[in-house]
Amino acid sequence: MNKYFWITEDPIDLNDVYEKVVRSQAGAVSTFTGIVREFTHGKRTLFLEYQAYRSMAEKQLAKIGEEIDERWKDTQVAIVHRIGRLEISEIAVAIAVSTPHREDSFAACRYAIERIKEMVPIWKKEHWEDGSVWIGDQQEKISYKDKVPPLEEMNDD
Amino acid sequence: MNKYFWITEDPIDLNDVYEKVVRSQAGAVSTFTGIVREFTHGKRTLFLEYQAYRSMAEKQLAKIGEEIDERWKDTQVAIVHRIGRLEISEIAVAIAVSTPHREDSFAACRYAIERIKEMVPIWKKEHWEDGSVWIGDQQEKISYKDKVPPLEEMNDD
Amino acid sequence: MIEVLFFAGLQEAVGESKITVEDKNITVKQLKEKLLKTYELPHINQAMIAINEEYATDDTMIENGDTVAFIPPVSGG
Amino acid sequence: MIEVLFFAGLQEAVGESKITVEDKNITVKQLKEKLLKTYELPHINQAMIAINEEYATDDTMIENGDTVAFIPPVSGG
Repeated sequence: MNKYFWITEDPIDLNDVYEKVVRSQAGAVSTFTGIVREFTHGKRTLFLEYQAYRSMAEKQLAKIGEEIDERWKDTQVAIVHRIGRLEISEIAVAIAVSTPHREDSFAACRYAIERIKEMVPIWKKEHWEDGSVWIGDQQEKISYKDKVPPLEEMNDD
Repeated sequence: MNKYFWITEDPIDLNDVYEKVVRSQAGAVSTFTGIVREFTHGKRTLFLEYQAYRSMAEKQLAKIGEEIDERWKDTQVAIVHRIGRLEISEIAVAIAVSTPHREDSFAACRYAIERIKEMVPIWKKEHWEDGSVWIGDQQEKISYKDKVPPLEEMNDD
Repeated sequence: MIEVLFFAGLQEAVGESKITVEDKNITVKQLKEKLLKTYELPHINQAMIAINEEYATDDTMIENGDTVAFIPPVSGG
Repeated sequence: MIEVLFFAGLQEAVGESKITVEDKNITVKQLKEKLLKTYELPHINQAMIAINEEYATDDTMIENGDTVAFIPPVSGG
Protein backbone atom coordinates (compact mmCIF):
# COMPACT_ATOMS: atom_id res chain seq x y z
CA MET A 1 0.00 0.00 0.00
CA ASN A 2 1.77 3.12 -1.21
CA LYS A 3 -1.01 5.59 -0.57
CA TYR A 4 -0.61 8.30 2.07
CA PHE A 5 -4.27 9.38 1.93
CA TRP A 6 -6.89 6.70 1.70
CA ILE A 7 -10.31 5.36 2.64
CA THR A 8 -10.70 1.82 3.94
CA GLU A 9 -13.38 -0.62 5.05
CA ASP A 10 -10.91 -2.44 7.29
CA PRO A 11 -10.09 -1.78 10.94
CA ILE A 12 -7.37 0.87 11.27
CA ASP A 13 -4.18 0.31 13.21
CA LEU A 14 -2.44 3.51 14.32
CA ASN A 15 0.82 2.14 12.96
CA ASP A 16 -0.71 2.16 9.45
CA VAL A 17 -0.23 5.93 9.37
CA TYR A 18 2.61 6.23 11.87
CA GLU A 19 4.98 4.07 9.85
CA LYS A 20 4.34 6.06 6.69
CA VAL A 21 5.67 9.29 8.16
CA VAL A 22 8.74 8.08 10.09
CA ARG A 23 11.95 9.20 8.36
CA SER A 24 15.45 10.19 9.34
CA GLN A 25 14.83 13.96 9.01
CA ALA A 26 11.97 13.81 11.52
CA GLY A 27 12.35 14.28 15.25
CA ALA A 28 8.66 14.50 16.08
CA VAL A 29 5.52 12.62 15.10
CA SER A 30 2.06 13.72 16.20
CA THR A 31 -0.95 11.56 15.59
CA PHE A 32 -4.65 12.05 16.06
CA THR A 33 -7.27 9.33 16.08
CA GLY A 34 -10.99 9.88 16.20
CA ILE A 35 -12.59 6.86 17.87
CA VAL A 36 -16.19 5.83 18.43
CA ARG A 37 -17.41 7.21 21.75
CA GLU A 38 -20.15 5.31 23.52
CA PHE A 39 -21.91 8.12 25.36
CA THR A 40 -22.74 11.65 24.23
CA HIS A 41 -24.73 13.65 26.77
CA GLY A 42 -25.77 10.43 28.44
CA LYS A 43 -27.16 8.98 25.21
CA ARG A 44 -25.68 5.62 24.26
CA THR A 45 -24.32 5.09 20.77
CA LEU A 46 -24.62 1.45 19.69
CA PHE A 47 -22.40 1.79 16.64
CA LEU A 48 -21.59 4.23 13.84
CA GLU A 49 -21.84 3.91 10.11
CA TYR A 50 -19.62 5.97 7.81
CA GLN A 51 -20.14 6.60 4.13
CA ALA A 52 -17.76 8.38 1.76
CA TYR A 53 -17.65 9.71 -1.75
CA ARG A 54 -14.59 7.60 -1.90
CA SER A 55 -12.60 8.84 -4.88
CA MET A 56 -13.24 12.48 -4.05
CA ALA A 57 -12.58 11.95 -0.34
CA GLU A 58 -9.14 10.53 -1.08
CA LYS A 59 -8.40 13.52 -3.30
CA GLN A 60 -9.54 15.93 -0.61
CA LEU A 61 -7.39 14.21 2.01
CA ALA A 62 -4.41 14.56 -0.33
CA LYS A 63 -5.31 18.22 -0.76
CA ILE A 64 -5.10 18.67 3.00
CA GLY A 65 -1.62 17.17 2.80
CA GLU A 66 -0.72 19.78 0.18
CA GLU A 67 -2.13 22.58 2.31
CA ILE A 68 0.01 21.41 5.22
CA ASP A 69 3.02 21.24 2.94
CA GLU A 70 2.47 24.89 2.03
CA ARG A 71 2.01 26.05 5.61
CA TRP A 72 4.76 24.15 7.45
CA LYS A 73 8.31 23.24 6.47
CA ASP A 74 9.41 19.67 5.80
CA THR A 75 6.31 17.72 6.82
CA GLN A 76 5.20 14.21 5.98
CA VAL A 77 1.50 13.46 6.41
CA ALA A 78 -0.61 10.30 6.23
CA ILE A 79 -4.36 10.10 6.77
CA VAL A 80 -6.76 7.17 6.66
CA HIS A 81 -10.53 7.24 7.21
CA ARG A 82 -12.63 4.18 7.68
CA ILE A 83 -16.11 3.61 6.24
CA GLY A 84 -18.81 1.05 6.97
CA ARG A 85 -19.92 -0.08 10.41
CA LEU A 86 -17.70 0.88 13.35
CA GLU A 87 -18.05 -0.42 16.89
CA ILE A 88 -17.33 1.50 20.10
CA SER A 89 -13.64 2.49 20.47
CA GLU A 90 -12.76 1.59 16.89
CA ILE A 91 -10.77 4.13 14.91
CA ALA A 92 -12.74 6.24 12.43
CA VAL A 93 -9.86 8.45 11.35
CA ALA A 94 -6.11 8.35 11.96
CA ILE A 95 -3.72 11.16 11.09
CA ALA A 96 0.07 11.16 11.45
CA VAL A 97 2.37 14.10 10.82
CA SER A 98 6.14 14.04 11.11
CA THR A 99 8.30 17.14 11.21
CA PRO A 100 11.84 17.97 12.29
CA HIS A 101 10.56 19.66 15.46
CA ARG A 102 7.56 19.13 17.68
CA GLU A 103 5.84 22.50 17.45
CA ASP A 104 4.98 21.96 13.79
CA SER A 105 3.85 18.36 14.17
CA PHE A 106 1.21 19.39 16.72
CA ALA A 107 0.00 22.36 14.71
CA ALA A 108 -0.19 20.50 11.40
CA CYS A 109 -1.93 17.48 12.93
CA ARG A 110 -4.54 19.73 14.49
CA TYR A 111 -4.99 21.53 11.20
CA ALA A 112 -5.57 18.23 9.41
CA ILE A 113 -8.48 17.10 11.58
CA GLU A 114 -10.15 20.51 11.41
CA ARG A 115 -9.94 20.48 7.62
CA ILE A 116 -11.25 16.92 7.41
CA LYS A 117 -14.34 18.03 9.29
CA GLU A 118 -14.81 20.91 6.85
CA MET A 119 -14.10 19.63 3.39
CA VAL A 120 -13.86 15.86 3.04
CA PRO A 121 -17.02 14.14 1.71
CA ILE A 122 -17.54 11.61 4.49
CA TRP A 123 -20.72 11.18 6.53
CA LYS A 124 -21.49 9.58 9.85
CA LYS A 125 -24.73 7.90 10.82
CA GLU A 126 -25.33 7.52 14.53
CA HIS A 127 -27.17 4.40 15.64
CA TRP A 128 -28.83 4.65 19.05
CA GLU A 129 -31.17 2.32 20.85
CA ASP A 130 -34.17 4.34 19.65
CA GLY A 131 -33.19 5.16 16.11
CA SER A 132 -30.52 6.35 13.76
CA VAL A 133 -29.71 9.50 11.86
CA TRP A 134 -27.16 10.88 9.44
CA ILE A 135 -25.19 13.62 11.14
CA GLY A 136 -24.57 16.71 9.08
CA ASP A 137 -23.65 20.29 8.93
CA GLN A 138 -20.90 20.50 11.47
CA GLN A 139 -20.31 24.10 10.56
CA GLU A 140 -23.89 25.30 10.70
CA LYS A 141 -24.93 23.12 13.61
CA ILE A 142 -27.95 21.78 11.78
CA SER A 143 -28.94 18.15 11.54
CA TYR A 144 -31.46 16.33 9.43
CA LYS A 145 -33.81 15.41 12.22
CA ASP A 146 -34.74 16.76 15.58
CA LYS A 147 -33.96 13.88 17.84
CA VAL A 148 -30.20 14.19 17.83
CA PRO A 149 -28.27 15.44 20.86
CA PRO A 150 -26.77 18.95 20.81
CA LEU A 151 -24.47 19.12 17.87
CA GLU A 152 -21.66 21.05 19.44
CA GLU A 153 -21.05 17.85 21.39
CA MET A 154 -21.59 15.44 18.58
CA ASN A 155 -19.28 17.17 16.20
CA ASP A 156 -16.40 17.55 18.52
CA ASP A 157 -14.95 14.07 18.33
CA MET B 1 2.18 -4.48 32.27
CA ASN B 2 -0.25 -2.34 34.22
CA LYS B 3 1.85 0.81 34.39
CA TYR B 4 0.73 3.98 32.63
CA PHE B 5 4.01 5.82 33.19
CA TRP B 6 7.20 3.90 32.71
CA ILE B 7 10.82 3.72 31.58
CA THR B 8 11.98 0.89 29.34
CA GLU B 9 15.13 -0.42 27.66
CA ASP B 10 13.08 -2.07 24.94
CA PRO B 11 12.00 -0.60 21.60
CA ILE B 12 8.73 1.30 21.95
CA ASP B 13 5.69 0.58 19.81
CA LEU B 14 3.21 3.45 19.60
CA ASN B 15 0.41 1.01 20.39
CA ASP B 16 2.01 0.40 23.80
CA VAL B 17 0.66 3.76 24.94
CA TYR B 18 -2.26 4.06 22.54
CA GLU B 19 -3.96 0.91 23.76
CA LYS B 20 -3.72 2.01 27.39
CA VAL B 21 -5.84 5.10 26.85
CA VAL B 22 -8.58 3.80 24.55
CA ARG B 23 -11.89 3.59 26.42
CA SER B 24 -15.57 3.93 25.63
CA GLN B 25 -15.87 7.47 27.05
CA ALA B 26 -13.14 8.73 24.70
CA GLY B 27 -13.76 10.13 21.22
CA ALA B 28 -10.25 11.46 20.63
CA VAL B 29 -6.72 10.20 21.15
CA SER B 30 -3.67 12.37 20.54
CA THR B 31 -0.20 10.91 20.62
CA PHE B 32 3.25 12.39 20.43
CA THR B 33 6.45 10.51 19.73
CA GLY B 34 9.92 11.93 19.90
CA ILE B 35 12.12 9.99 17.49
CA VAL B 36 15.85 10.05 16.81
CA ARG B 37 16.58 12.58 14.06
CA GLU B 38 19.65 11.99 11.93
CA PHE B 39 20.63 15.54 11.02
CA THR B 40 20.62 18.69 13.14
CA HIS B 41 22.00 21.76 11.38
CA GLY B 42 23.71 19.49 8.90
CA LYS B 43 25.51 17.55 11.62
CA ARG B 44 24.90 13.80 11.52
CA THR B 45 23.83 11.97 14.64
CA LEU B 46 25.02 8.35 14.66
CA PHE B 47 22.89 7.27 17.59
CA LEU B 48 21.62 8.54 20.94
CA GLU B 49 22.06 7.25 24.43
CA TYR B 50 19.51 7.99 27.13
CA GLN B 51 19.98 7.64 30.86
CA ALA B 52 17.34 8.05 33.55
CA TYR B 53 17.04 8.27 37.30
CA ARG B 54 14.58 5.53 36.70
CA SER B 55 12.45 5.36 39.85
CA MET B 56 12.18 9.12 40.12
CA ALA B 57 11.54 9.53 36.40
CA GLU B 58 8.56 7.18 36.58
CA LYS B 59 7.21 9.15 39.55
CA GLN B 60 7.64 12.43 37.68
CA LEU B 61 5.88 11.06 34.62
CA ALA B 62 2.99 10.01 36.84
CA LYS B 63 3.00 13.50 38.32
CA ILE B 64 2.55 14.94 34.83
CA GLY B 65 -0.46 12.65 34.49
CA GLU B 66 -1.86 14.12 37.71
CA GLU B 67 -1.26 17.65 36.51
CA ILE B 68 -3.16 16.88 33.31
CA ASP B 69 -5.95 15.37 35.35
CA GLU B 70 -6.26 18.62 37.28
CA ARG B 71 -6.22 20.83 34.18
CA TRP B 72 -8.49 18.92 31.78
CA LYS B 73 -11.69 16.94 32.33
CA ASP B 74 -11.86 13.18 31.93
CA THR B 75 -8.41 12.40 30.51
CA GLN B 76 -6.48 9.16 30.36
CA VAL B 77 -2.72 9.49 29.87
CA ALA B 78 0.09 7.00 29.21
CA ILE B 79 3.76 7.87 28.77
CA VAL B 80 6.79 5.67 28.13
CA HIS B 81 10.39 6.82 27.74
CA ARG B 82 13.16 4.60 26.50
CA ILE B 83 16.73 4.50 27.84
CA GLY B 84 19.93 2.97 26.51
CA ARG B 85 21.14 3.17 22.94
CA LEU B 86 18.67 4.37 20.30
CA GLU B 87 19.19 4.24 16.55
CA ILE B 88 17.93 6.78 13.99
CA SER B 89 14.10 6.92 13.80
CA GLU B 90 13.59 4.85 16.94
CA ILE B 91 11.12 6.18 19.50
CA ALA B 92 12.61 7.91 22.55
CA VAL B 93 9.32 8.95 24.11
CA ALA B 94 5.69 8.15 23.36
CA ILE B 95 2.73 9.92 24.91
CA ALA B 96 -0.95 9.12 24.42
CA VAL B 97 -3.87 11.13 25.79
CA SER B 98 -7.53 10.25 25.35
CA THR B 99 -10.38 12.63 26.07
CA PRO B 100 -14.05 12.85 25.15
CA HIS B 101 -13.31 15.64 22.62
CA ARG B 102 -10.34 16.49 20.44
CA GLU B 103 -9.48 19.97 21.70
CA ASP B 104 -8.40 18.63 25.07
CA SER B 105 -6.44 15.68 23.73
CA PHE B 106 -4.22 17.98 21.68
CA ALA B 107 -3.68 20.46 24.50
CA ALA B 108 -2.94 17.84 27.13
CA CYS B 109 -0.58 15.90 24.88
CA ARG B 110 1.37 19.06 24.12
CA TYR B 111 1.47 19.89 27.80
CA ALA B 112 2.90 16.46 28.60
CA ILE B 113 5.91 16.72 26.29
CA GLU B 114 6.71 20.24 27.49
CA ARG B 115 6.65 19.09 31.11
CA ILE B 116 8.79 16.04 30.34
CA LYS B 117 11.45 18.35 28.98
CA GLU B 118 11.30 20.45 32.14
CA MET B 119 11.04 18.09 35.07
CA VAL B 120 11.72 14.44 34.34
CA PRO B 121 15.24 13.22 35.23
CA ILE B 122 16.26 11.77 31.87
CA TRP B 123 19.36 12.71 29.89
CA LYS B 124 20.38 12.36 26.30
CA LYS B 125 23.90 11.82 24.97
CA GLU B 126 24.45 12.71 21.34
CA HIS B 127 26.93 10.56 19.47
CA TRP B 128 28.36 12.15 16.33
CA GLU B 129 31.12 11.06 14.02
CA ASP B 130 33.59 13.31 15.85
CA GLY B 131 32.57 12.82 19.45
CA SER B 132 29.78 12.62 21.95
CA VAL B 133 28.31 14.82 24.64
CA TRP B 134 25.59 14.80 27.25
CA ILE B 135 22.95 17.36 26.34
CA GLY B 136 21.69 19.49 29.15
CA ASP B 137 19.95 22.57 30.29
CA GLN B 138 17.13 22.82 27.84
CA GLN B 139 15.70 25.77 29.69
CA GLU B 140 18.86 27.81 30.02
CA LYS B 141 20.33 26.83 26.65
CA ILE B 142 23.64 25.77 28.14
CA SER B 143 25.49 22.57 27.36
CA TYR B 144 28.45 20.92 28.98
CA LYS B 145 30.84 21.45 26.12
CA ASP B 146 31.27 23.90 23.33
CA LYS B 147 31.16 21.68 20.33
CA VAL B 148 27.45 20.98 20.30
CA PRO B 149 25.18 22.53 17.70
CA PRO B 150 22.90 25.42 18.69
CA LEU B 151 20.68 24.20 21.45
CA GLU B 152 17.46 25.76 20.33
CA GLU B 153 17.62 23.19 17.54
CA MET B 154 18.79 20.30 19.60
CA ASN B 155 16.19 20.72 22.26
CA ASP B 156 13.23 21.04 20.03
CA ASP B 157 12.71 17.43 19.17
CA MET C 1 -26.00 12.83 -20.14
CA ILE C 2 -25.14 13.77 -16.58
CA GLU C 3 -24.42 11.33 -13.77
CA VAL C 4 -25.80 12.52 -10.40
CA LEU C 5 -24.59 11.10 -7.08
CA PHE C 6 -26.34 11.27 -3.71
CA PHE C 7 -24.93 10.54 -0.27
CA ALA C 8 -26.03 10.09 3.32
CA GLY C 9 -29.47 11.54 4.08
CA LEU C 10 -30.02 12.64 0.48
CA GLN C 11 -29.26 9.15 -0.76
CA GLU C 12 -31.88 7.70 1.59
CA ALA C 13 -34.43 10.33 0.54
CA VAL C 14 -33.89 9.68 -3.16
CA GLY C 15 -33.63 5.94 -2.68
CA GLU C 16 -30.70 5.78 -5.10
CA SER C 17 -26.98 6.46 -4.84
CA LYS C 18 -26.76 7.37 -8.52
CA ILE C 19 -29.14 8.51 -11.26
CA THR C 20 -28.57 9.73 -14.78
CA VAL C 21 -30.17 12.83 -16.21
CA GLU C 22 -30.56 13.31 -19.95
CA ASP C 23 -29.35 16.85 -20.12
CA LYS C 24 -26.30 18.94 -20.79
CA ASN C 25 -25.16 22.53 -20.68
CA ILE C 26 -27.32 23.41 -17.73
CA THR C 27 -26.21 25.11 -14.55
CA VAL C 28 -26.06 23.46 -11.15
CA LYS C 29 -29.03 25.59 -10.14
CA GLN C 30 -31.06 24.38 -13.11
CA LEU C 31 -30.19 20.78 -12.33
CA LYS C 32 -31.38 21.24 -8.75
CA GLU C 33 -34.67 22.71 -9.91
CA LYS C 34 -35.16 19.85 -12.32
CA LEU C 35 -34.46 17.21 -9.66
CA LEU C 36 -36.83 18.86 -7.20
CA LYS C 37 -39.70 18.21 -9.62
CA THR C 38 -39.13 14.46 -9.30
CA TYR C 39 -37.56 13.91 -5.88
CA GLU C 40 -37.99 15.08 -2.36
CA LEU C 41 -34.54 16.43 -1.56
CA PRO C 42 -34.50 17.55 2.06
CA HIS C 43 -32.13 20.42 2.85
CA ILE C 44 -30.82 20.33 -0.71
CA ASN C 45 -29.65 23.92 -0.36
CA GLN C 46 -27.36 22.96 2.51
CA ALA C 47 -25.58 20.52 0.21
CA MET C 48 -22.41 21.49 -1.57
CA ILE C 49 -21.99 20.46 -5.18
CA ALA C 50 -19.01 18.73 -6.71
CA ILE C 51 -18.55 18.39 -10.46
CA ASN C 52 -16.07 15.69 -11.39
CA GLU C 53 -14.89 15.61 -7.75
CA GLU C 54 -14.20 19.34 -7.49
CA TYR C 55 -16.41 21.69 -5.51
CA ALA C 56 -18.54 23.94 -7.72
CA THR C 57 -21.12 26.69 -7.32
CA ASP C 58 -24.75 27.13 -8.28
CA ASP C 59 -23.96 28.86 -11.55
CA THR C 60 -21.29 26.45 -12.73
CA MET C 61 -22.20 24.97 -16.11
CA ILE C 62 -22.51 21.19 -16.29
CA GLU C 63 -21.21 19.56 -19.46
CA ASN C 64 -22.22 16.37 -21.14
CA GLY C 65 -20.56 13.40 -19.39
CA ASP C 66 -19.94 15.25 -16.11
CA THR C 67 -20.49 13.61 -12.76
CA VAL C 68 -22.36 15.85 -10.33
CA ALA C 69 -22.38 14.98 -6.64
CA PHE C 70 -24.61 16.45 -3.97
CA ILE C 71 -22.51 16.68 -0.83
CA PRO C 72 -24.61 17.12 2.31
CA PRO C 73 -22.78 18.82 5.17
CA VAL C 74 -19.94 16.44 5.97
CA SER C 75 -19.48 14.66 9.31
CA GLY C 76 -16.31 12.64 9.00
CA GLY C 77 -13.52 12.52 11.56
CA MET D 1 25.01 7.85 56.11
CA ILE D 2 23.85 9.53 52.95
CA GLU D 3 23.64 7.93 49.53
CA VAL D 4 24.56 10.31 46.70
CA LEU D 5 23.62 9.67 43.07
CA PHE D 6 25.17 11.20 39.95
CA PHE D 7 23.86 11.17 36.39
CA ALA D 8 24.91 12.06 32.85
CA GLY D 9 27.88 14.44 32.67
CA LEU D 10 28.24 14.56 36.45
CA GLN D 11 28.39 10.79 36.63
CA GLU D 12 31.19 10.74 34.07
CA ALA D 13 33.06 13.49 35.90
CA VAL D 14 32.84 11.69 39.25
CA GLY D 15 33.46 8.28 37.71
CA GLU D 16 30.74 6.75 39.87
CA SER D 17 26.95 6.59 39.68
CA LYS D 18 26.64 6.29 43.45
CA ILE D 19 28.77 7.13 46.47
CA THR D 20 28.05 7.11 50.19
CA VAL D 21 28.91 9.96 52.52
CA GLU D 22 29.32 9.42 56.24
CA ASP D 23 27.28 12.37 57.37
CA LYS D 24 23.83 13.39 58.48
CA ASN D 25 21.89 16.49 59.39
CA ILE D 26 23.69 18.67 56.91
CA THR D 27 22.11 20.90 54.31
CA VAL D 28 22.25 20.32 50.59
CA LYS D 29 24.59 23.28 50.33
CA GLN D 30 26.95 21.79 52.90
CA LEU D 31 26.94 18.47 51.08
CA LYS D 32 27.85 20.21 47.83
CA GLU D 33 30.76 22.02 49.49
CA LYS D 34 31.98 18.77 50.98
CA LEU D 35 31.84 16.94 47.66
CA LEU D 36 33.66 19.74 45.87
CA LYS D 37 36.68 19.11 48.12
CA THR D 38 37.01 15.60 46.69
CA TYR D 39 35.50 15.70 43.20
CA GLU D 40 35.53 17.90 40.18
CA LEU D 41 31.82 18.58 39.67
CA PRO D 42 31.40 20.66 36.53
CA HIS D 43 28.37 22.97 36.50
CA ILE D 44 27.24 21.56 39.83
CA ASN D 45 25.23 24.70 40.48
CA GLN D 46 23.15 24.11 37.40
CA ALA D 47 22.09 20.75 38.82
CA MET D 48 18.84 20.38 40.70
CA ILE D 49 18.80 18.30 43.83
CA ALA D 50 16.38 15.53 44.71
CA ILE D 51 16.15 14.04 48.17
CA ASN D 52 14.41 10.66 48.18
CA GLU D 53 13.18 11.37 44.66
CA GLU D 54 11.60 14.73 45.46
CA TYR D 55 13.12 18.02 44.32
CA ALA D 56 14.73 19.96 47.18
CA THR D 57 16.54 23.25 47.67
CA ASP D 58 20.00 24.24 48.86
CA ASP D 59 18.93 24.70 52.46
CA THR D 60 16.94 21.49 52.78
CA MET D 61 18.28 19.36 55.63
CA ILE D 62 19.51 15.89 54.71
CA GLU D 63 18.72 13.15 57.22
CA ASN D 64 20.52 9.93 57.96
CA GLY D 65 19.57 7.30 55.37
CA ASP D 66 18.44 9.82 52.75
CA THR D 67 19.24 9.39 49.07
CA VAL D 68 20.43 12.61 47.46
CA ALA D 69 20.55 12.88 43.67
CA PHE D 70 22.26 15.54 41.61
CA ILE D 71 20.05 16.15 38.59
CA PRO D 72 21.87 17.96 35.78
CA PRO D 73 19.60 19.91 33.44
CA VAL D 74 17.39 17.25 31.91
CA SER D 75 17.26 16.44 28.20
CA GLY D 76 14.66 13.72 27.81
CA GLY D 77 11.91 13.68 25.26
